[in-house]
Amino acid sequence: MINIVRHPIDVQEVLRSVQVPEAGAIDIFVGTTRNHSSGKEVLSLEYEAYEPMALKEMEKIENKVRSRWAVHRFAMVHRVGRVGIGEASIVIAVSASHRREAFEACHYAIDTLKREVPIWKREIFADGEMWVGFQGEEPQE
Amino acid sequence: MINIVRHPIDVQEVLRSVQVPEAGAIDIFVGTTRNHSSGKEVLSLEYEAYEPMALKEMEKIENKVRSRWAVHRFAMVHRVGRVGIGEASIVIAVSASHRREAFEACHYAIDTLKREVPIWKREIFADGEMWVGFQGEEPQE
Amino acid sequence: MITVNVRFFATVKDLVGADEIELMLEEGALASRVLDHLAERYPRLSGWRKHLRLAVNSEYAEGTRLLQDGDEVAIIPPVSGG
Amino acid sequence: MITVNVRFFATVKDLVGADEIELMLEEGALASRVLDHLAERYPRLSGWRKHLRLAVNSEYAEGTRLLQDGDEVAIIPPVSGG
Repeated sequence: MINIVRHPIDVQEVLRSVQVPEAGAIDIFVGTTRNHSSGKEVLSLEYEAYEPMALKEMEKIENKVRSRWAVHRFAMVHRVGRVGIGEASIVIAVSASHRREAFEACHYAIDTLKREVPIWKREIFADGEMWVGFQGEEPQE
Repeated sequence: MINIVRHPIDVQEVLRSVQVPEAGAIDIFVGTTRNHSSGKEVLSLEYEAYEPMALKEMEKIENKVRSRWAVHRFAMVHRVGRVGIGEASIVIAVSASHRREAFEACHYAIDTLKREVPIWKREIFADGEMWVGFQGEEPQE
Repeated sequence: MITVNVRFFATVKDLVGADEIELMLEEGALASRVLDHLAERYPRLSGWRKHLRLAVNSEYAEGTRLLQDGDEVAIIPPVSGG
Repeated sequence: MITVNVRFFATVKDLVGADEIELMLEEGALASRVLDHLAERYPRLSGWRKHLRLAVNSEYAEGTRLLQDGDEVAIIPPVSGG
């Protein structure tokens, strides 16, 4: 299951989507929005995606995972739009016969998503808002 | 949350127990019962625990995790008694500010549980049943 | 001449003030020409240029990629999903 | 003499045919004495001995641990939880 959604992510549903009787190990990564950033209180967050490309890049991650590790099922769901503090913005689940594969594949998937998938986060503070991406600040001209 | 339970484990509840607004990353490991072992079909499984000691050993794992990684919350729930195929026998969840810590702590916790915590699995086949532990077979006398 | 559709996201969208624009380029133009054009129109973009990636028809592309009429070119600032 | 409560689990419980037994030992007995006794009563156990761990009062213990009256000694076969 590869998806970009505008509603809260149901972790139980993502888990169910990777459960198979042959799998003994499932690793699930849940990325949640934090209430602070660069020392300031974050009130809420908003995610924007270049959706058709983001979905393609997410599929590439699944393909890469499957070429490197013997995984049974793979799921990756990203939420976009406004996301409240403490809510899940990303859920990745991997089922495998052995736990090492599940852990490594899941870790690889979130690392690669954060580097390659065209999705952007905007943090909304009491005194303004900012797109995250240039290591948290705009580059100097 | 450290617990040994006789009913199905509610993953959503375990997840909620580690969610805090300061945590950006949660890793959850779900161990599920497999339908095959040593090339034979497994019909069901049963887990037995030496409960007071198992709970102590699980607490030691949490303490060790906290001494090694900056984790916010830690949860480890093991199910005992009969567990149907594909159901969760163990759920471990770790929340941290950074994902590497969540992954490493969760992986360490399941590895250590499998080595140290006095819980045993019995596999029930069509033609008999067997305690798992001596690398799947009884030692030679 | 060819026409390409250029799409903007996040910081770049805020700077340009639009989701997308149409751009006419000479036949044989490479993807990097799009950034040249934008840097002329929006001088602040030139300071960010080394941080920007390009995508053509929803796939990352090098600046040396030959553009075709009707291509969709996206300017991809550093991503921050997850 | 001291009395200790000995607990069995999994394979060992099946072999012994009981959850627990009481064992009387001489004053000053070490935990390994419990295994010596059991190996006499249940010869198959001696073949497994190097795979068995001991716990005293719910903590792993070495065979050299000095036992006290009333201690609970558990015989821990290789664990297989998770």
